[in-house]
Amino acid sequence: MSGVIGAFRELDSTVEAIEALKKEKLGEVTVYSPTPRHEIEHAVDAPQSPVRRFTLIGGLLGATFGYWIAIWVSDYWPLVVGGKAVASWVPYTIFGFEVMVLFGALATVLGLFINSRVPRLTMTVGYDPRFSGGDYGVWVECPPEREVEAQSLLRKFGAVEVRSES
Amino acid sequence: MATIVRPVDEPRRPNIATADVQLPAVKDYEQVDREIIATLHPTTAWFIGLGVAIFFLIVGAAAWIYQIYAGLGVAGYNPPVMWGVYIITFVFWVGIGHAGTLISAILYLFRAGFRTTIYRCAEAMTVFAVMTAGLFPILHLGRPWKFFWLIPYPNWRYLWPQFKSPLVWDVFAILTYLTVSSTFLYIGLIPDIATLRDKEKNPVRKRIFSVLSLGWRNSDREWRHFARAYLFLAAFSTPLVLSVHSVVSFDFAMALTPGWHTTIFPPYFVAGAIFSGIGMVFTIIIPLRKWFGLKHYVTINHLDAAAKLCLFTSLVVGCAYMQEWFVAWYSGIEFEKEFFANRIWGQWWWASVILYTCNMVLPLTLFKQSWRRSPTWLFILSFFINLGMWFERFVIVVPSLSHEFEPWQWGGYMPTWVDFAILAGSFGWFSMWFLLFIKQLPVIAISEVKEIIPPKLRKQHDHGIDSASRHLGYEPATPGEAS
Amino acid sequence: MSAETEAAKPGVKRRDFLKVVGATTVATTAMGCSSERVEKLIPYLVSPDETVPGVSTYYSTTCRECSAGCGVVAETRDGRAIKLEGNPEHPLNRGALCAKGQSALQGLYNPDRYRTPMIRKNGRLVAATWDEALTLFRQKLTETRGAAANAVFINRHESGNFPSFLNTWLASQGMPAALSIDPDIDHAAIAANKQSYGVAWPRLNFSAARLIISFGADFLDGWGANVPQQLDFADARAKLETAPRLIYVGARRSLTGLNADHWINARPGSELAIVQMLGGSVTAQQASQASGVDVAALTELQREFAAARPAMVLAGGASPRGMELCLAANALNQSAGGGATIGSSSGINGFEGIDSPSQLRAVAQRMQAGAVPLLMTRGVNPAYTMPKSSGFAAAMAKVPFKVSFSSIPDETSALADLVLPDNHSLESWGDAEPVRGTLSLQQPVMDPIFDTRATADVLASLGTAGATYRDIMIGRFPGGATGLAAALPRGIASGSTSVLVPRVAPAPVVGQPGNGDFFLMVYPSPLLGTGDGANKPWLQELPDPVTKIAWQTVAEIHPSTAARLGVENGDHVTVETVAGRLTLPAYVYLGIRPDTVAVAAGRGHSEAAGRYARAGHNAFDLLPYSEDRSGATSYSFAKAKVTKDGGFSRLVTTEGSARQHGRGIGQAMTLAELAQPQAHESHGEYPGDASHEFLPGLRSPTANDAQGDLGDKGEESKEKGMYDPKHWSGMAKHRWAMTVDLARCTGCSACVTACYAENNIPTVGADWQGPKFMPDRTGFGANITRSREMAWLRLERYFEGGEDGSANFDTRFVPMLCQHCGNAPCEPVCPVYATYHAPDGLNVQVYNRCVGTRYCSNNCPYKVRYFNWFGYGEPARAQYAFPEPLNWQLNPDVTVRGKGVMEKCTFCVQRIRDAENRASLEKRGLEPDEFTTACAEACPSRAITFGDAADERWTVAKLAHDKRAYHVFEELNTFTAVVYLKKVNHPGAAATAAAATAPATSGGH
Amino acid sequence: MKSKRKWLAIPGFLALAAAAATLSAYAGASSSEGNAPAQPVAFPHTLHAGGNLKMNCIYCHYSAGKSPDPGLPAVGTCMGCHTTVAIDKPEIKKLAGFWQRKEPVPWVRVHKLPEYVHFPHMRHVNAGVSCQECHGQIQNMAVVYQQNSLNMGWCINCHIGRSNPQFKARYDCATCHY
Repeated sequence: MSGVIGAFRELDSTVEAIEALKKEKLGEVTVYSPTPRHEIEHAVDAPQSPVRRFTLIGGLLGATFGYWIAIWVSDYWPLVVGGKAVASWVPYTIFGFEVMVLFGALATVLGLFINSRVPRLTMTVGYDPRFSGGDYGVWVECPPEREVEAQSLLRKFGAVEVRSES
Repeated sequence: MATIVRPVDEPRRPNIATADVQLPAVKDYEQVDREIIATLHPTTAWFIGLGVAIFFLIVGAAAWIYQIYAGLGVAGYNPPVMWGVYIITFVFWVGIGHAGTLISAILYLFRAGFRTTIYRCAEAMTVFAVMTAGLFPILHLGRPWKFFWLIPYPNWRYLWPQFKSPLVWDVFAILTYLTVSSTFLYIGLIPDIATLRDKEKNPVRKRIFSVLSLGWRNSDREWRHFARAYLFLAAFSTPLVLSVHSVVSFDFAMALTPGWHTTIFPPYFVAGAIFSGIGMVFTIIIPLRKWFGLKHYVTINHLDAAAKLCLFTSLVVGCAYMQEWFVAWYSGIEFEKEFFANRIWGQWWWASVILYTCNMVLPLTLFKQSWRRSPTWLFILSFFINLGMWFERFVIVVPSLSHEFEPWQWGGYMPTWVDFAILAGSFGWFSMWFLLFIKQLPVIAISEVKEIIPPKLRKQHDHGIDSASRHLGYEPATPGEAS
Repeated sequence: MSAETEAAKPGVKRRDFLKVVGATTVATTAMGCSSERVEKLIPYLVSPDETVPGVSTYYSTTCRECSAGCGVVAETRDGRAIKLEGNPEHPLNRGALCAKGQSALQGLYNPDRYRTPMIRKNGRLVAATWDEALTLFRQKLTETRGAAANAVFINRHESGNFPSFLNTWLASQGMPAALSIDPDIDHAAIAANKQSYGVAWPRLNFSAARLIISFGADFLDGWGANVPQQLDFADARAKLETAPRLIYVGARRSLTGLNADHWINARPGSELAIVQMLGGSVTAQQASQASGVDVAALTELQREFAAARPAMVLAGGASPRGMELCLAANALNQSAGGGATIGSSSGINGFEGIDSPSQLRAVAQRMQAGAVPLLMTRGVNPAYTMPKSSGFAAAMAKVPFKVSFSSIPDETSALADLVLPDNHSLESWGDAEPVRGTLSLQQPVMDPIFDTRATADVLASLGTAGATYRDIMIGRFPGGATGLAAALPRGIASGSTSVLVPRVAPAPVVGQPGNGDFFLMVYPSPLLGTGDGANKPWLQELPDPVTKIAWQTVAEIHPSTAARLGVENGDHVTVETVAGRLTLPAYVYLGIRPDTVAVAAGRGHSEAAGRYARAGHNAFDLLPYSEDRSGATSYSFAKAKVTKDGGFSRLVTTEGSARQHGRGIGQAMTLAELAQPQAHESHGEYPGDASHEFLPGLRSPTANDAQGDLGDKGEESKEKGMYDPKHWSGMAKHRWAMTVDLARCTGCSACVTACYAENNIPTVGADWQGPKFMPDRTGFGANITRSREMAWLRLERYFEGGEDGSANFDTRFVPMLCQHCGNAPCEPVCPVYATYHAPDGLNVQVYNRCVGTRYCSNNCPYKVRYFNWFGYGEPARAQYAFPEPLNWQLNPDVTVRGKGVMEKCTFCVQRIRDAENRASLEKRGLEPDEFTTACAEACPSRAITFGDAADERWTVAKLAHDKRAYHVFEELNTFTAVVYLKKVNHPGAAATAAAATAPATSGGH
Repeated sequence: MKSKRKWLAIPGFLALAAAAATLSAYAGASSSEGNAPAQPVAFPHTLHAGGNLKMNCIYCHYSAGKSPDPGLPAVGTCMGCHTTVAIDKPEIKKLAGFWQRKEPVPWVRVHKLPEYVHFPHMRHVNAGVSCQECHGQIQNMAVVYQQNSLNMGWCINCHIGRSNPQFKARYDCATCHY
């Protein structure tokens, strides 16, 4: 894949550039910013993150498993302790809860990884180390014939550096 | 070392619930990177500190090996006091752990701006404290090599753990807590590691960082899911932190023993835990901000805000102490009354005195703002708090056991050198990890600090962005992002 | 590799493979190749060709730990004796056995025993062969031919045929008859009894008396024959309404004193005045003058004594006028008892013919004068038991040749030139005559462990005929070998032996009491006697029934005295008499006169006496030597100075608090309360209360019973499973339970030792059993100062009243063991099911599952769970509690617990399983009272009853419904399976009036 | 996108890990299974218990029916026959040697339960459990080896009536552990 990458010093010019690129429909736009900025998010206007579903499913699975293991184990070899019910659900709520948190949290992380494509084994094109420092970056994926157009557009909005990569 | 810019124009009375806790001396992103990465270069003092920590660790380890070989008898157990220093220290460290999660998760949900610069430190402290605490339940076993029988796994005995036992609850609570808090710490670290990766020259370290950063690129997609995941982790950690110490308190509350058998333990323990945790945060952060020259990141305002929290929890704990007294008197049960009388006038009266002084009386000084805003005092106070909270657990565990139902079996308790060596070892273990951490990874969350300092702008806002970086045009897509 | 595995008792077997008939294989080999010894053993129930490996064989024999000669049944497994029980058919102990008797096993397996003959070569005793030793002995015998008349043989007194056999042998050597010595016996009383009743020790018929007045006669702590006296006394007290009231007169409340209803604390030696007062020859004022007791109390005593008929008067003479006292008391008794309480029929025949201690003093003088060419001792230790001031030990140096037949090293044998170790009584033949006309037979229950020989056999071999003593015995026995074989299973036979005639005591030597503001009272320890028990760890570890001190010698002083001296428990005080001085930790004891200091004898042996006996100090060193008219050594007449010494050492005691703090652990009631219905504290609302249906078996185990609901509603509740009485396994049909009758219990602690023996409980008090590296507590009892004693069954001794230091206090002895709660607090807190509730009502502890969190112990209200702090059961360890060959005694049916696991009373589950196995072999169900626990079996006051409470035919099921029944801490809703029956006090008329206003005696809630 | 498939591998890895853990847990099951030590005298059960002699086990292990301990034959028992039978065989010579020296034969234990397990042979024998149930087909073993794991689960399977229902028996811990 090939495209054009532009580096910006300022936030507002980045935002404007993104909006323009989207208007021009040059191609898929990826924005790099040292820190999450909702202005950018607004400009990119991406759909709601699906991580929450992972969390929900993980949590439910966890709660179920927590209760199940406790009850199943107690009934597996029913020994009475202290005259209490062999499988007494009240204390087992603790396991339901703890395992819910555990699974929920792990599922959330899994969701994060899967959705944002990490771990990323190879550093793909269209990234520059400065984007983790002070600068914003805009990478637009476009066919070679439109690269010139993209470059000029990025420059127009004040990109301090623009180059094509593939 | 970066030049430290004194924060002159600090507002005197910050509203800690909003973003008003600002870093006027931090001008731009580059400064953040520069100053924080500068802290990562090991110094001689650091090496000495690490050496001391490892020395204590070795002492503790040796004592433990001797204990495993010879038997628990080398520790100071004195029936009926069947639990002693180890369980006390276990509860102590678990308690320490709680402040971290409180600051990083609960305050995050409450949008308490002052958490941003101190949370990384606190969260790391949590993870290492829980790692330390987790050792003690194993360490105090008569047959530690059999500890895995407490973990449910399919086995040829057809025999599983006894899920009604508070100790098994502990296993689950502690393991969950350790997993979740370390995950939380790591997730928060990923973008910062990415920054380190990109700034790093040394190829080896660069390689390591790029592996650890999982190829993070700060892309908008990553940030979007990151914010979500961060929010949910925080949302999970919040009830978790409350549950963990409640479960720990069940170890006592579920027993018949007078002085243990009470329903106020869960809230009382959680408050105490947070109290002690904040104490430990002070102990750690105050020297750190001095040595690392981060005073303009962790400002007096931050300390002030944390001190208020400390004061509040101290009041809650004090309330619980008095409540115990009242209940003992009001219940009219002779066992209870006898026991509480013994707690104050018995052979361990001095422990109670230490406890009440350190946890109830001294923190009252924080009502005065000038004391709250004095790092020196907070540092000194934090030591008293740590001491007091250790003795709180001592007073709960030892006198209760020594004066139970059966007068014929009343006894005393005197720890031996083995107990103390292992106690010291636990501090060595904790410090070792923490020292290793602060010189390898940023103690202040780079990307989150960048969030609260104004971004570079080409022109004033016709686009609806002001220097305070508060957006006028619309509500944030995800609440987590506002800070 | 779990800890138990190393702590394996088969490990023991393997190591001893060829030593004795240890392992199964060897046992059977021995059978196969007909080693006579094994064939000779005549078992109790089955004949030897039926002995089965892994199944116990029982041999009846005779206990030689004291002169009484109780009958014991030795349980042997694969050729090793593992347990001693009382012989139920024996007239004396009727199946019971005291702690001393049970500890005979630790004499048998004592690691310090002489393993070969010893000969003194250039100053040291070195091992030798029997040939060398006997040659030397023969040679010395011939050398002393000329002066043979001056040779002295001191023999441990015993009844039966041996003494006459010995004397015949001595005669054949031209030597005078042996001195027959029993240091533990009250010689003054015997001499007096001879005069008053014509027998040494008449039968004390407690049941006949309405009032018993004991003047320092400690008939429960070793004054006379422990077991029969305790049986009779307990039976008498168990007749609640018509039980005799016991008044104790003495300077110190001994175990007997603590069992008394009333204590008159008279000065030591002043009892005579009070006896005379009761006799009418002295006025109350004079008696009060002499005894320091206020007149009112004495007149009250006078009045009560006059009213109560028949009454029993007993006196123990340890004072310089002991014999006079005993004579006066006997006279008084005959008038007041009319012969009903004490007849002239011989009670303990074993006490006939004992020579007075003054004989030993005479010997000492002769030895000093160099008049004794040859000294032979057997089973006695005069070098220790004779106070230093008698100069016995010193005088022995003047004897050219000394021979000892002791099997265990002691101070005397250490001075000997030749040691010909005797077999232990459990390894040798013999007989005793416990009561007139009845022989109690003694047979070897196992092969000799070491290269020792029975003295009888040695002498026989030296004598004319080379016959063994067994042949001589058979020869004398009516019916010969077959008759003996027929008699041995029961262990008793009719017949009598020639009774020794004690020689006339030499003129008494009266020592100087010296001066000082305290009376010194040295008393033989109820457990260690005058020292022969000190080398047995069980007896050292067993807390003294009165002071609860183990492994240690303390100076007992009254609280007010302590306050005056400014000392507290453990502070060192120096006790100084004309004879010597000792610095001892103080023990503040309510039951002693303020002007008296008491020290127990029996401990503090020299290095020579072995690794255990070194503990404590020797009280005899304080004693200026003095005798009374009968020649008995006076133990309480010296005056002492008591001063505070800077030092401090922790008391080696198992006592936490001696007060119940109103918690109703040991409850009591008066006769008046017993009379009125529901008089005892009626906790009607508590389940398990005697006033309710008591069905422990069906009550506890099922889940919904936590709420006290009986659960079994006929329908199968899924929750119950094997806990359902109708479950196919039938496990829930039983509910094992126990009752403890506090009205019978005297606190003698025999049950504790029985438990140690049965359940392989380690003793932890020896000085090498603490931490090895940088220990913070050292010396004997170091572990016990951390209250790490392991006694599954402990005897708690609570005081009621007397807070003001007055003599008027009541004592509650409470045997406290695992209560096997239905709703056991220990169970739900265990994370690994190491403790759980068995369907048959047992609270089970699974050692090999335990990981050692000790949470169960924290949560046990009764504090009856014990933790293995060190590897007491692991042979490789320094703290190993069973040094070879003590480990041969270990019960193969009970796991030896390893390091780091919790243990506790199991209700002798191994006996339950054994009974079930036997029943299933015989294709039948369990019979009522078919078996019982070790503690119940040993109990000399028959206070403990064990059985199946769910089966009405068992005694325990009936007793559980007794009016006096209560549970300890029943308000905790633990549904305990141990039911206590309240103690019944007999307050005097005055006290009853007082009690009406303030119920001091019922220490309820 | 092909990166998608890469992530699907993760659950697979987790499953594998779980399976491995489970297996390893079970792996510790039978410690000494198959243990076949050499004996001081190579006693051939095949000849005595099997072959054409078909001696009853109880003949030598005589107390198995009446004691917790099955019992080992006395050397005398062996010599009962072997004073006349096969005296020239080297193994028998060894045996005779023990007999003359009045020594027991130090047989090496094959089937060993830990000391904290109490296994009353007679209860099992009288319940009709054949020796082979636990010890395997001894009569066909040239060298006796431990056929079954003898671990707790293996015992329990029988006690709860899973492996052979007719032998089910009480199964609370205190049945064997005390």
